[in-house]
This record gives sequence, structure tokens and C-alpha cells, in this order.
Amino acid sequence: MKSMGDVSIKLEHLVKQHGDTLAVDDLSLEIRRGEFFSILGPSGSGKTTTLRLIAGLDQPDGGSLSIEGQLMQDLPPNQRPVNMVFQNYALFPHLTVWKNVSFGLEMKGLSRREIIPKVEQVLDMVQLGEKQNRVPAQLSGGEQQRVALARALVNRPAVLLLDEPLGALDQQLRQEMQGELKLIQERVGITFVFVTHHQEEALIMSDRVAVMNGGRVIQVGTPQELYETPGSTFVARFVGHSNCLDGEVASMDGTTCTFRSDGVSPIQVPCPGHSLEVGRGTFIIRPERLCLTRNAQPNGFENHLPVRIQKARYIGDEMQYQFDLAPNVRWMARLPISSRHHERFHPGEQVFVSWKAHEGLILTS
Amino acid sequence: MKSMGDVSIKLEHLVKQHGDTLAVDDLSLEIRRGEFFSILGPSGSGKTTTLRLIAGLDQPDGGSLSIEGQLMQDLPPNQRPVNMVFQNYALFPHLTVWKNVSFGLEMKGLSRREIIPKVEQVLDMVQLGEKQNRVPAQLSGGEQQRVALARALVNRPAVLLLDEPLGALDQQLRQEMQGELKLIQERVGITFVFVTHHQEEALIMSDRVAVMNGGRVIQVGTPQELYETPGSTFVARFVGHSNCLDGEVASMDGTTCTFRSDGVSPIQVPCPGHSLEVGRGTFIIRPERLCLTRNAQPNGFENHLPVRIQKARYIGDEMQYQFDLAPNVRWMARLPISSRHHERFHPGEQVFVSWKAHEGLILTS
Amino acid sequence: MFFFVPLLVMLGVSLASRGTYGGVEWTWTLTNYLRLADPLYWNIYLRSVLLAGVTTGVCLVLGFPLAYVMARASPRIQNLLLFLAMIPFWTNFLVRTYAWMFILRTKGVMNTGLMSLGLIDQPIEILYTDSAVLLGLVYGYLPFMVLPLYVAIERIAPSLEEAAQDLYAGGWAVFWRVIFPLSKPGIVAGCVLVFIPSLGAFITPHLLGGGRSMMLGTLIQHEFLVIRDWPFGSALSFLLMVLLLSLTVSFFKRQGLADRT
Amino acid sequence: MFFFVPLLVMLGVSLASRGTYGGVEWTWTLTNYLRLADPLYWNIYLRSVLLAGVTTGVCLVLGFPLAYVMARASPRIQNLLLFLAMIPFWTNFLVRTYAWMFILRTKGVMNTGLMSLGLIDQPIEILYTDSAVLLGLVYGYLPFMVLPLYVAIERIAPSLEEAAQDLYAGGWAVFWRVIFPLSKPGIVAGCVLVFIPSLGAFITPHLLGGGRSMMLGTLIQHEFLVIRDWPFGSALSFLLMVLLLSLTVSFFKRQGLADRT
Repeated sequence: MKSMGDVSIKLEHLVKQHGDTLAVDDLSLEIRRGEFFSILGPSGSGKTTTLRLIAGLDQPDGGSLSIEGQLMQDLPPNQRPVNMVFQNYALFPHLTVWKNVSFGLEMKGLSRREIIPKVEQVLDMVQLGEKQNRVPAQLSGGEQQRVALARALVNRPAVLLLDEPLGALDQQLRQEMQGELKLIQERVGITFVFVTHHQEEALIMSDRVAVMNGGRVIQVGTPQELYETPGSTFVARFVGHSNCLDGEVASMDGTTCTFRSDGVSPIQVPCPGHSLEVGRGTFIIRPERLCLTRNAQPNGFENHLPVRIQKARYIGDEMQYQFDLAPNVRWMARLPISSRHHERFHPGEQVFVSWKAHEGLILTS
Repeated sequence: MKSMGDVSIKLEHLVKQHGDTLAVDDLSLEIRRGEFFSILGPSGSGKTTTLRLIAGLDQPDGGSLSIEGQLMQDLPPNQRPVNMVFQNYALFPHLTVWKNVSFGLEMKGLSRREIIPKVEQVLDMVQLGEKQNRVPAQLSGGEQQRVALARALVNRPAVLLLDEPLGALDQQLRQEMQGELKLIQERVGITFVFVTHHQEEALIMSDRVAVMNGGRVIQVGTPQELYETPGSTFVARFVGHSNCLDGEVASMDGTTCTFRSDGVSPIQVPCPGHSLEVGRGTFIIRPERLCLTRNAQPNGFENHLPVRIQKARYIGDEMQYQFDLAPNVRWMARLPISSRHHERFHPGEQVFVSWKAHEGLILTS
Repeated sequence: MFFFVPLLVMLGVSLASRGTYGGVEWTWTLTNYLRLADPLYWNIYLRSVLLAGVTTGVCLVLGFPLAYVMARASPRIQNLLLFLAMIPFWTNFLVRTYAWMFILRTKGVMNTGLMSLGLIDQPIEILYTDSAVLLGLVYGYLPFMVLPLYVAIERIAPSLEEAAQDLYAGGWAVFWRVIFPLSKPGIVAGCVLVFIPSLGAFITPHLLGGGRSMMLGTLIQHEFLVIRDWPFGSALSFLLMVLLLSLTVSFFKRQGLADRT
Repeated sequence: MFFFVPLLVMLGVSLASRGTYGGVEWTWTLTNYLRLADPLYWNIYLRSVLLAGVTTGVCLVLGFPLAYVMARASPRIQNLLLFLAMIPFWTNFLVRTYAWMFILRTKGVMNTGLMSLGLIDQPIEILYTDSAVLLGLVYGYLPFMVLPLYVAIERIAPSLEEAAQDLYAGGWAVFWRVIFPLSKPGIVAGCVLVFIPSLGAFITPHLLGGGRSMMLGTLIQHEFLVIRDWPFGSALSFLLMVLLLSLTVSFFKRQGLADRT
């Protein structure tokens, strides 16, 4: 068990009202010191509001918030040991890169002698030393992003808050910056709280992820926990693609159960002891855990159903096949292309979809 | 061989100057009737300018352009048989959805009796029948996107031009709209010219793709041609991720050659007859074509090199491993996670990377 | 508070009556407002509204293309044009009006120029006519029309014009169906900013109109400075203000929804 | 063209000399400009520049918080406040000035009110002083300060203030380091729009200053309407314009790069 000293940010029963909707609804979270923590959710889920509450830019209507063991309620943003990277960077347009980065240190009252080496070091880290005399308008999107990061990091805050910092970059640059950001976090060892709606980004970068929806935290866990054992269909659908099927758990028999749904052959699902009861539920399986074959023999797979390919889509590194398991139940299978001589299926073709019982999951609501 | 009647748009030696840079530099392209054609390139590559030249919103400084066999040079945009879906939709903010969609038909001088059924039909197709009396500000981003599409499609143009139409949507919605757009294109059978910087989007949706850079077309081909046989390192890197290695083709011997690079064991590469000459070149292989194993035996793979894992990243459906093949030559291997019981490697671990000779590719410059 | 005290005082004065030697006697009465309906003044109202209306119209027609060109120019040119458009504003209003007198009078710059070019034989008598007043007003108030129009047009994304063109609209259709409706807030603001001071102007009509034509502004001035009937003058301007305000507010109320974009 | 003819005529007139009975004799001479240096007028220049400067300063100090509140209010409130700020503009300038006379004079609204409240025993003599002129000018020109400030401040993204706060800046630091430098174009525009007409104003100083204090505007008016020395009046206003223009242009040139954001 982790000791209390490991908690960097603690939110307890936070509530924040915007107009007549609850932007944040009874939210409790613990974020550990030094971890890369992501808050993932669709737009309007309250993730940015949560970040603003931590920064002190919004005031909570209820609950408490402490950073490094200190209650933050009455501290204005300029007295909190956190810094923020804003969604559109919020760089000061009238100041040079250097002046933007040194702003926080000057405000803290550091002398010029103390400021210079700190700014130089952080500009080196984000590789902007040569552009220190430019103003933000003379920089590319990626460079502006780096200035925003440097401006926050130079203060060595206890916690760095990042509000969709990569949202304005295009795909190639975004992937590059993901790697860079992660690298910087590992180097400086500061707690990062990262807000994003991009599930792949959250999984690839984070130590832990909180999935939010409608102002509430739906699930908190490591990327693997969220992906492998989502606690709800919302998480299953939002974190990665999921094939779903509504039906009921019909019979339990040792370690596997039978799941029935209208118009589909019975499905074998794992049955982890007492946690699953007979009743209605949703069966979930990831598209990459399905196999497609022309072979009518189950070949060791517990589930083996005939389907007709509806669509085949090529994305270079994989094929995506869509088929209807039952009327109005469209599933997708993703088959990696690990060789030039990959076997293809074609729309209209009759094939078999098969999977191991333990790859599936039952969610009861 | 396709007959001339199949060509919908023909660009010959188009040139367009912006200030003192060539936005479009001697560009020639043929786009076939009814195909979903994408123009893919980084920002500033001239792809949007090309689209605007086709629409008539920019005038070329040289070259010729014909649509459906008719020269377009002197036709203003309002007389060309094309319609455009603008990057930020460019919906008329003062008009309702219905009035936005009927705008083109009214301008063509159709009577109210002719307009009504056409607008109704296209609004049904994009599922916006119920919101026909709203103004754009009352719609979500995805709905605005659909209005923009409907407003163009209702005119039944010979060619539909789309300028990064999905760029403003967030990831989930974007994937949904990709499918919808492709479906609509298949239904209406109109030629689509689709501009994007998003390579996965281009691959997944298109019949053919032109990759642009610096105002020039670098390569045109089907998604599979671009991915499997990129003609240059630019295309190899821009369309999907590629592992690269500079070196030289050392010896040719039947169907495989040997490729040498400083500090790396000799690599076996395919040698397609006379097309490859001894000399300097770049070896390319896709990350998902690499295998990682703890087994020191080649096991039938022509290439089998010891490497040390530097980073391991989990994205749910796959693991990405980074390792240094040689100093400053960082490669990545992508291993699909097709089962919960997937074998993992850890940073620092000594493993072997192996691949079949025919999965690699040599590009000479 | 500071803003409203003078207005309240004006309202108070308008409910008083004129003292024997000017000044104000605090008899609370509506007589002044009843006097406004006197047919004696109808002619003045009509002339004033007409002249101010024509001034506004001319400013709109001249200002729109100007504002459009400004709004669509490159930022550097935009600043230059904005600066040029403001130049008339930099000179004293009185001096500007005198300059027009020099230009327009019988032996003035215009007539001398045209006659020496042989374009006319007889000098054109334009000073001390309504045309001269119109010219002076348009010159003085054109910037007030151009600026709000510029702001409104600059906000219209050029891609909307391109979209209209792409959807088969010709030049006029693009203007009437897209640019004009979207620049309405600017048009209204510009018209208000020109119409109100035109209606209340007194120096220009006085000097360029030669006192021949009494207008609302000159009437108010006359009541205050010459007749010294301050209550009636106040009533006149108060009514004017209320009318103009209610017209404008009702327009913006009606537009309310459409403008929220 | 249309814009510049009156300016050229004015320049021409300023190079002529006064006819015996007023009017203009076309002797090309710089005498008028030399006369401008006469120490006789220095006092007037100084007083005018001072009063216009103080007016501008007061407008800036009052207008900034007003403009800031407007710019940061919700759109609905913004429109309401904008509308309220424009109200003084809707009444005739002359009438407004008279209203101030009613308020300020010895037995006026202010003194009656304060005395009946027992706050003062003796009426405050403020009418026909520079304070009265200042009050009238500030009231009249405050909207011209507020509007450009509002436009400038509204363009400053609130996230910049939040970023400054996040970077340990307190209220004053946020103002001086972020809001003030970023609203400079609006400050300059507002100051120009208040300073120039204040310097040239003649009705307000005439009525509220009681003719005791000659100012640049009243001097120009005097030259044109009373002495009828048009050439000297023209020279006076031309010099004024050139000085103001060059000051402003040089300021914007210097700011040029920083404003391009």
C-alpha cells in the first residue's frame, strides 16, 4: 500500500456548477507524486473544469482540494504550486520567447542572475535556444507548443497541468510531441496531469488514466486495466473500439458461462466465480481479438460463428472487416498485416469469426 | 487500359505562384470518374491550392485544367460543374439549414417545386431532416459538417471537392464520419477529390491517393501501392511509419541482395532483377513486419539481429517497442496484442528482431 | 449616474416654461411638447429628415465599396486606408466647412477650375443650396459610416463569398444574398452614426445652407442661442432622442436572433 | 480625391492673406505661419494642450475600467453596456452643454441639491471655470475613449490573464504586464479621438468657460467668425493637424512590429 506521502493532488467530493448544469459532480481523485496522470473524456465531460479547479482558475462550489498535503481552497491561482499549459497555449503575444519563459520567474521576484541560467536550460531542453528573441507569431504551431511547455516547466512546479496541449497540432507532429512530452516528464519527474479527448494519446503516455463523463469519474486505472477490464460499456466504447452484444447470461458452469442473444448462436464467456450473476448484460470483445477464417472447423476456439463480410478496409498496417453478427449488430474484426503475403477476405464472402472464450467480457448494468 | 472517357479531371502542368513561392509546381494529374481520390500531404504542400484551382477559386499561372473533357480556364467558379466542402464548412450563418442547402439550386434558377424534393432527399440522406429550420450556430460540429456536405451534394456536381472536411471534428466523430462519407460516395457515385494531411484517413477511404510535397505530386497510387511500394523515403515516412537505414547494396545474388550499413550486420533484401543497382540506398521496413523474440535461432527468418529494448509503449490493441539498431538508428516494432495472454518484453531486455527478406525494400536516391 | 444627470436635467427643463428674459420658470407643463406638433415646424421636420436621410443614403452608397475594399485588402494596406479615411476627422470641423465654402462659392475653386478648363461657361451656383449642405454633411460624416461597415465586413469570412460563388452565385447574388445580410449590424450602426448628427447638425446647414433653410439642428440652436427658449429647445431634442432610440432598439430587437452567430 | 480637396484648399488659404473686409487675397506668403509663433498665442496653446491633455487623461482613467468591465461581460450585458455608453451621443451636443450649465450654475441643480442636503452652506462657483470646461469635455468625449478601448480589450483572450495569474502575477502585475501593453493600440486610438476634438472644441469652452478662457478651438472660431481672418485660422488648424498626425504616425511606426500579432 502506498503511503499518504505519495499523494500529490487529492480531490474530495468536488462540485462545480456552470449555469444549471453540474460541470463537475462529486468528484474524488488521488493523483500520485511523479506520475503521468491523464483525464480522458468526451467534450463537455468536465475534464477541463477539473483542471481549472486544480489550478484555481475556477472556484469549486463544494468539496475540498489539496496539493502536496496543503488545502488549496483560499489560495488564488498565483499562489498555488502548479503551472498550466493552456489549450491554445495562451502565450503573451507582445513578449519574446525568452520573456514569455522568464515571466513566472520574474513574478516570483528572482534576480536576473538567477533567471538567466534557468531559462537557458529549459529553452535548451525544448530546443528553442535559437529562437529566444522571436515573438510567438513568428513561431510554428509546434514551436509555440514548446514555448508554452517551457514557460510552465521553468518554474519547477509540484504539478504541471496540461489542457489538451497537442490538440492544435496535426497528426505527424502530434505523435512526435507525444514522445517528447513523455520523455520530458520522465526527465524532470514532475507530476503531470494531462487532459485529452484522444484515447490513444491517453493510453500511450499515461501511468494512470481517469475516464470522465457527465462531470463524474467513471473509472480510474492503468491503461491496461482500462483496456482489458473496462467497468462499463461507456469505457469499453470510449477507450478503444469494442464489439458489443446485448443479451443474457443463461447458464453458469464452472469457469465458463453461456451468453444468449436473439438470433445469435450461444456464446461461451469467462465466468470469474461469484462476480457474475445470471441476468441481462452486454458482451464485449475487442476487434483485434477476433479471428477470421474460411475453415469451418473451430480449431480450438470456443466460439466459432459463420458471418458474411460486409466491408473490407485497408489501412496499410491492418485490415478492418465489418460483418453483421445479427441484424443491427455490426461487428468489426481487425487483422494485422504482418506480411506482404497476407490473406485477404472480400466483401460478400462467407467466413467464420472465432475467438477464445477468455478474450470476451460480460458487463452487467 | 482505361479509355479517355473515364477521366473526370485532367490537370496538365499546372503552376500557381503565391508571393515568391510556387504553391503548385508543374502538377499533372488524372482523376477518374466516380473514384474517391485523395490528395495527401503535410501543411504547405499545395494540396488545398490544387483543390482551389480545380474549383476556380484560384487562377493558375500556367498549365491547363479540364473537367469532363471541357477546358475550365476561363470559367468562373459559379459556372464550373464542381462543388466544394470547405475546411471550416463556410455555412451561411444567417440562413437556416434548409436555406443553406437550397442555395445552390435557387442560384441555378430552379423553381420551388423542383427544389423541395431534392432538398428533402439530401437532408434525409445526411439525417438532418428534423433540424432543417435551425441556423448553423445551433448545430454541433458534426451536424455542421453534414450540412456542408448536403449543400454541395444537392447540386449533383460532376465532382465533389472536400478540403479537410473532417479536420475540425474530434477523434471519435471523425472515425464515424469517415465511414459515413465513404458510404455516401458509394451511393451517389460522384467523383470525390478529398484533401487531407491525415494518412490513415486517406488510406482507409480512397480508391487512389496522390501524395504531395512542396507543390509537387510525389507519388500516385492505390493505398496498397503507396504503403507496400513507396517510391521515396518521403512517401515511406509520411504514409505510415517506416524504419529506415542508410547504407549500400553490396552484392547481388539471384533474388536477394546484401545491404550493408556501418555497425549493423549485413541485411538480406529482395532484389527484383535489374531494377536495383549496386550503390548507396535506404533500406525501409514497416514496424508491424518485424518480429521480436527471445529465441536466438533465426527460425526461418533471413534477418535476425540482437537488439536491446529501449522503450515499451502500450496502446491497448498493440505494443510498440523501440530499440537502437545502431547508434542513432532508432527503430520501432509494433506487435499486435491478439490475446490477453500476450507475451511482453521489457525495457533493457536483450531480444532478437527478425524479418523475412521480402518484407524489406530498398530505395535508391 | 454621471451619464444620466444631464439627460434628466434636460427632461426637467423641457417640462418648464420660458422666463420673460430667457431662462427657465419651473412650471411643470407639457406645453412644450404640445407646441412640437405645431404645423409651423412640420416643414422643418420634413426637410431635416429628408436631408439627413439623403446624407445617410449617399454615405452608405459611397461608404460600402470603400469599406469592402478596406476589409478585403492586406493588413498593411488596410491600416493605410483606415488612416486615410480618418484624415477629414483630423481638421477642425469649422475649418473644413469653410474650406467647402471656398470651393463652392460663385468664384470659388470649383467654378474657377471648371471654367478655365472650358467645361462650363457660367459659374454653377451651388453654395447656399441644399446640395451644398448635403455635400458638407456627407464629407463630414462619411468616416462614421465607413468604420462600422469596415468592422462588420471584415468579420465576414471570405470563404462565405467563395462558397456562394461555388454554389453558382454571380457577383450581385453574392452581394445581396451573403455580404449585405451579414453586414446588416454594421449598416445599421453606420446609418445611426450618420443620421443622428446630420439631423442635429447646425454649423454645416448654417454656413453652407446660408441660413435660408432652417433645419432641426439650426432650430434647436436658434431656440437656445437666439430666442433663448431653453425649455422648448430641450423638448425638441428630447423627443428627437426618444424617437431615434426607439427606432434603433426596435430594429436590433427584431434582428436579435439572426445576429447571434 | 474627394477627401483631399478641402485640405488642399485649406492649405492654399493659409498661404494667402486677409482682405480688408475679411475674405482672402491670394498673396502667397508664409506670414500666417510666422504669426503663429507670436508669444501672444503661447498662453493659449499651453492652456489648450493642458486642458485637452487633462481631459484625455481623465477619460482614460475613467474609461479603462468601464471598457474592461464591458469587454469581459457576457455578450448580452456587453450589448446593454455599449448601448448605455452611447447614450450621451444621442442628444444634441449643444443641448447637453446647456444641461451642464443648468447643473453647475450658482443656483443650479448641483448647488441646490447639495445645499438642501446640508452638505454645503455656500454654493460652489464652478461654472465659467476650467473645471466646468473639463467636466463638459470629459462627458462629451468619454464614449470616444471607451469604444476603442473596449474593442482592444475584447481582443485580449481571457486565457492570457489566466496564464499570467498562473505564472504568479498578482492583480497589478496582470494589468501592467499583460492587459496594458496589449491594449496599447486602443489606448492610442482613444487618446487621439479625445485629444483632437478637445483641442478643437469651441462650444464647450465658450459656454461652460464663459469666454474667459480663450482656447485653440475658440481662437480658430474667433478668427473665422468674428475677426474673419480666414488665412490665419487656416494656418492655425493646418499646423495643428500636421503636428497631431506626425505624433500619432511616429507612435504607430514605433509600435508597428509589436502590434502585428
